[in-house]
Amino acid sequence: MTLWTGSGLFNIEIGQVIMIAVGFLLLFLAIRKGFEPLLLVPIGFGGILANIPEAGLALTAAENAIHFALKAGSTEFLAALAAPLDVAYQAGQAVTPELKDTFKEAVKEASYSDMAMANSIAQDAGYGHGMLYNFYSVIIGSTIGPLVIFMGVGAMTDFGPLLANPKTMLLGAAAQFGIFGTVLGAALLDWLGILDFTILEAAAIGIIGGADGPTSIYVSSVLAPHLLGAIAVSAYAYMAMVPMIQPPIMKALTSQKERAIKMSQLRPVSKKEKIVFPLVVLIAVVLFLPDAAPLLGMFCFGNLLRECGVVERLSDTAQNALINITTIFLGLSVGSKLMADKFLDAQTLGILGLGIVAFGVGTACGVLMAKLMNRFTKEAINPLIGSAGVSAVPMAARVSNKVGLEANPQNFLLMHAMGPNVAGVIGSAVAAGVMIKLLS
Amino acid sequence: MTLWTGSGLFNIEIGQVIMIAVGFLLLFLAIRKGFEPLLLVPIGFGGILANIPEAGLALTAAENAIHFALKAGSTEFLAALAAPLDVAYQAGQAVTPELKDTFKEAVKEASYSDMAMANSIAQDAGYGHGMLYNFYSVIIGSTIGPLVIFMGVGAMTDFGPLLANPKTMLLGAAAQFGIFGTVLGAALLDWLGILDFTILEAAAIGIIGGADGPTSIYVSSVLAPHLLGAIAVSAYAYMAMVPMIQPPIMKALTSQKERAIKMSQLRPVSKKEKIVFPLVVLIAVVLFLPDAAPLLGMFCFGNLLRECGVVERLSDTAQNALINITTIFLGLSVGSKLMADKFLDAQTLGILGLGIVAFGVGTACGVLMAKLMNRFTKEAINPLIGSAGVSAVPMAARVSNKVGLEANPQNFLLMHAMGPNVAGVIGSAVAAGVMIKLLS
Amino acid sequence: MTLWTGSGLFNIEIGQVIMIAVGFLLLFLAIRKGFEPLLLVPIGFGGILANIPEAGLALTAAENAIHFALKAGSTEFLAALAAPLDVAYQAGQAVTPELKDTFKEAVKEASYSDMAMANSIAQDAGYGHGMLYNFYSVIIGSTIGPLVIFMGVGAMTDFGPLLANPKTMLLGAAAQFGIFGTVLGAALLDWLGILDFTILEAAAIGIIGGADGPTSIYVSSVLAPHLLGAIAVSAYAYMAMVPMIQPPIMKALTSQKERAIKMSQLRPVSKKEKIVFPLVVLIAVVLFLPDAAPLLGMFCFGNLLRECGVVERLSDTAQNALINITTIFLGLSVGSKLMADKFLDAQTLGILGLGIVAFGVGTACGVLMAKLMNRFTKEAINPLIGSAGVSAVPMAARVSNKVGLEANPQNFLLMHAMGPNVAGVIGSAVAAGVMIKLLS
Amino acid sequence: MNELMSQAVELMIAGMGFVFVFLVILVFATGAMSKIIARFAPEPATPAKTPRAKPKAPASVDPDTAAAIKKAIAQFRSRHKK
Amino acid sequence: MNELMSQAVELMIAGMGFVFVFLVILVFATGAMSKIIARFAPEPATPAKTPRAKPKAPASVDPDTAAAIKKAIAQFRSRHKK
Amino acid sequence: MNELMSQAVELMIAGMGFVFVFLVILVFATGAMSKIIARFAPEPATPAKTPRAKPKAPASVDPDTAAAIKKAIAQFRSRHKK
Ligand code: NA
Ligand code: NA
Ligand code: NA
Repeated sequence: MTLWTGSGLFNIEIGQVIMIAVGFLLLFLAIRKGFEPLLLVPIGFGGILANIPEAGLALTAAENAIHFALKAGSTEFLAALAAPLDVAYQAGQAVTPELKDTFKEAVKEASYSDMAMANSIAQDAGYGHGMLYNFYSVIIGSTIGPLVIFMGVGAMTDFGPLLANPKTMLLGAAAQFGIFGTVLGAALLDWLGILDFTILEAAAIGIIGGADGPTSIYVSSVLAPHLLGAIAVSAYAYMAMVPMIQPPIMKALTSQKERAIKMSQLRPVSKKEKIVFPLVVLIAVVLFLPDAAPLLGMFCFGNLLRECGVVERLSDTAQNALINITTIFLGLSVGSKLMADKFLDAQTLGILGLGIVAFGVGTACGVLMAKLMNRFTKEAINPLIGSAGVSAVPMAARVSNKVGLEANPQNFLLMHAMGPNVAGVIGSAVAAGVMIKLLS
Repeated sequence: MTLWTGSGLFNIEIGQVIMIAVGFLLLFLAIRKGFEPLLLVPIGFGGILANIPEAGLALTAAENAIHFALKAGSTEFLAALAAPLDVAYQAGQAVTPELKDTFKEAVKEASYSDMAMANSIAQDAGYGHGMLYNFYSVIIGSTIGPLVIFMGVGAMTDFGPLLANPKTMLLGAAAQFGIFGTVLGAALLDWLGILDFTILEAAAIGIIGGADGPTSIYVSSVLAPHLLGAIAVSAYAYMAMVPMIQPPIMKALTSQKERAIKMSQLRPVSKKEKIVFPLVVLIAVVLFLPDAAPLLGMFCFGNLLRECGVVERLSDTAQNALINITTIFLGLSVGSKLMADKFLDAQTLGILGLGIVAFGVGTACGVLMAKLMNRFTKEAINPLIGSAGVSAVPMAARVSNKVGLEANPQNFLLMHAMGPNVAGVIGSAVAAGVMIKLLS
Repeated sequence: MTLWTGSGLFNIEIGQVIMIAVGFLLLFLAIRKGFEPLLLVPIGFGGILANIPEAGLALTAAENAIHFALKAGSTEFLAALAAPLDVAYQAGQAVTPELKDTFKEAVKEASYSDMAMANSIAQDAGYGHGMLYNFYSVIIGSTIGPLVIFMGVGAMTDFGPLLANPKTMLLGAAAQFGIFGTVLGAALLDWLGILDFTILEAAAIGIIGGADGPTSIYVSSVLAPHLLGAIAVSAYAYMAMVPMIQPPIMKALTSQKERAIKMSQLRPVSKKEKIVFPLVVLIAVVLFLPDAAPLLGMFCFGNLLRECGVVERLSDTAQNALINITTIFLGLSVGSKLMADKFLDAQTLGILGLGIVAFGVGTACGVLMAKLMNRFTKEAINPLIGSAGVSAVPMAARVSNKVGLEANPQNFLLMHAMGPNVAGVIGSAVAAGVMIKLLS
Repeated sequence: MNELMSQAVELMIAGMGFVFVFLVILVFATGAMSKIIARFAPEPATPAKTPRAKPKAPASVDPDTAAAIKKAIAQFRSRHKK
Repeated sequence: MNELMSQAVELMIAGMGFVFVFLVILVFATGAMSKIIARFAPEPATPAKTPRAKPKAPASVDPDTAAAIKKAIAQFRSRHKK
Repeated sequence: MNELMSQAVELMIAGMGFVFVFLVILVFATGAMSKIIARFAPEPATPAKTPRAKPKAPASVDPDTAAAIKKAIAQFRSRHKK
């Protein structure tokens, strides 16, 4: 009976069971533990949907057609689909299990236009793209989603503290070592033969160290789309775990005396400065790093909408309706990358492992940079604000503040930490631009 | 003078006049009579736009090109368009009235890729898709529109009353007989030779009995897009008429004594139950009916956003900005299916007739199911809440309450009726999944 | 080192420097001088982004591929791209500077399907459309953007004053002479051999006289997309300058006595009239000008949402979330048309010159029409409200009021001026329809 | 009885059967879920509040919002003469 | 006079002619509409209120909303110390 | 050391180098910008207010809005019994 042979219970594979469990785990972390719920609720739910057997919500029309053609053994149709994908299969040939893998490989290798042809054949036969696949291609495939989020983030960012003390930007720069250190780590794992990575994959994994969601999604969608799910998930998960990851490192690298350093009250910042700053950043991008233009361009645009004061209604929409709508579909789209056969392999474990290294290295470098700067600047910097340079806005800044208060109950570092914190966002966007420039 | 020969007055056909009148009728019902205005205002207006002569707002680039090529008698261009559509026409041949119908047929039969080719030829010649056609293909053709609405509905649904008294779900199940009874009715009309229907058309018509707008649109867009206009219009129209359709049936099937049955106060429901419920439904979908995954998946997702309590801003957007934006374009898109030559035929009358049958049957079955359950359960159910099982949320539940109050002024059934009411939404989504599974 | 050879500083061209300066000028005008900031902030910022060297944010995949292939001298790839564009280039041939221009020409001439083929070749090679190009094609290329804005404008327009004194519509008609007078002016410049224009370009330029942003963008996207940037910019710039442009003309054409004319209090307008009016306009469109259907259809739809009173939530969304989101992307898309090589030529100067003429002529005709009407109507019209007929809502109406108060401190013309003001919106939409009908 | 009729009958049997199976399972699953939560994760329960479920007529939620905001604006304006 | 000129002149004649025809018709249609409504469906009329028509400068509506809401939040926050 | 390693090292050197160059330039550009503004366009300065920067956790802004509005509605409803 079709209903039974077509039911999930009849078709479910162990991998799908595991991934659905992972989806529920993400929902649990988001809802009960408050791990970045705005993203992890849609991601977790999308992950479950993507692994519903037979539904093929995350597959292209061609993949769905192949799946059912293999199941039904309709060889003519399979042959038609095989042609554009360069699969050596003639109508009438036996439908072997290997054939399934051959097709899977072929789909992975297929060029843009071959895939388009296979899809149109499938659509002629009445198959359609899965819902989540549509979301993914519109929101992430086009790179529009992460950029719109980044615009909204810009519209929610106040650069005041950074403008009051610009040199704290260097902390945001140092913390980006987390990114490139992780690339090195990935290369090391590859060298030691533990895992296989290409330089593209290594770079995409490194960006986790940027501790910035949209940047991670943007970069991995460009450099290594097949790892996007694992990268986005670990980026958001570790951002939520910053209060657990950072303090031990911060304390290990600083003395009680350093942690107690009181910093002088920030100078007031004028409205004009706040309006001009995003334009200064934009000019720097124009002159030095065109490849960071989409990310930093949208970021500065959002911030200009916020600060210029004459387009309140646009700024408001960028901070609310628009970013919320995008977040919903972005999350589901990321979830579509949590499919068992693409997610469940050693690389994912490697990514999770390297991700936490990335955060640790970034934190350490930020703190050490602060200590280094204290050698050269008269007015002392509390090294605790260095850790905020990884971004993970505003969590990391709050952590700096909290650890600071433990050392000295009169010591409020939040405002001082916001400077490196937002500088970290710029820093990782710049790093993203460099990677895309050099590798793609 | 082009302006005159191109004017509506010069080109309007009787069918278009009628359909424009229908559009105004829908606007009247929506604005003066309050018939589901949120949908019927855009649908009615879209219907008028779709029937503006010469404007071709609801046509593809190819259809527009054919229309003007036939009018101008530019035979070379016609021949170019004829090729991909397998129309036997050579440049230079006479442009007969039959040719028009031949092309219309060809367009209807054309495969996805043939149509794409014809469109690109038309676009090379400077013709474009009509505005409403663009809306339709983006919002409904992609199935995204109804799913987003369904997500919003989920975010606006409180399952509390259902959780307090789960067995009322059976009423929501029984009422779905309205769907399949109507399929039978359509088949009967076909058997008696009164009208012609395919099983796909019959199923799409049956879904009207689901008394749920997005579900009807989703199913008909998958099974019988050419009937979508009539199906959506009658679904929404009859939902608005529930207060007229249901009471007589409810009273005919119940005794004064039954209608006066008082039901015990619902138990309080904990937040945790509300959070877990959508996940329970999701698991059931995963295990038993993958084909209902898009509809019920988005519905449960919306409900989880609402109940989980950590993503207020997403839940809020899903209930407002997002659902409103989608509703505007969904309505106009449905209206694009109210074109004279596609809407004005006997089938539409059949659909309108069958639609009201569907509501009646669903109502009756819900009530009878309640009476049946009273045979087996100790604590009595007031059969009036059975009629709410057709969904048409929240109208049907209010009707149950109103009729209940007539029988016993102390008898407040609203809360008890909300259970079967929302169960009916799940029920018709399940029915939709079964139909899509078995037929497409 | 790639980073340096790929940097903006290394590649920037003088034209880009100029256009970036123009972008900053627009931002300055918008933020400091309050020139239509809602549009000019996104347009100016988009203009800067579009001119970032090497980033190619406003280019198609094919254009980006050609750019880098020429730079890298990868002749095989160039040959592959040359084929669909009918560029006579064989692999191995020298990469001459002329070749660059040949390709640029070819891209400009390429048909829809040739371009599609070239793009898919480029995408196979890993190149993608620029971000701004994507925005442009989705928002303006599809014509959806201006139409959605127009719907929002309709939802924000109160026709009360117009309904109270319908004959002021004639002022809105007369002011449209600004549009066609400008077309004549463009033709004159062409005749005198000062500039070259086609009739399509002349018409697109003329629409600036409509003093209505979305209409200008819609018309130029249909008739002359390559001029869209210059046309949209001058339309919005001059709308903002209405308080400087109009008063001298108004005073020159009227006597102190005329300016002091007091107009009788407007009669109250019933809700029903306001609901029916958009439908009356719609019927007129259906009967007389199908080609104005998209613009006026959406405008009337928005107004109906506003007035019908039963779809508050849709009206609210059309006036806020939806129009804001569209405005952000519409502005950036318009900015994408401010690319140096497309914007910097004599035509643009001609457009800026003709634009201000258009506003002047429109203003004058509105005023003169009012004086003419006073010959025939008993109750006198203050000619100052004639200038409001150019639309530029609500600025022009405020100007009428201001100039009126100067002449007679007790003379409040605002309400009377709103009539011709909104009539001007309808008038220019009608003019747009005529142009599209006759020319495209 | 023609072919369409038989198809329709089959569809009805399969469909209604499945709808009932699905919802009956859901009844038991929900009951079990509630019991488990009550057992292992009790909680100061909140009374089932009036459902806001208004798929087709959500306007009845929003106008209030709109109205409320409009009111807020009105007061706000009146306070800050502009 | 070259071809473009003549095209432009034609376009002007056709265009202005049509714009006037269209709006004159609209003047009469609107008048008729108002009379019909006044005759058959009279209603306690509302005075034509200040137009909110602000196509290009709608900001002047919203900031108030924003402000009002922000205010509400502020009060709300201050009331519920967080 | 295999090829990937060397690529990674190169990437690190280029990347960190560039990030520092870029942000150092930005430090000076920003400083200059502030000085220029202070010199040529002084202004009654506002104290750097608590940052609202909450990329990943903007919810903490909105719920308040939501709450505030809900409150407004509630009051509104209670006032206008419906
Ligand atoms: Na960072
Ligand atoms: Na139902
Ligand atoms: Na105008």
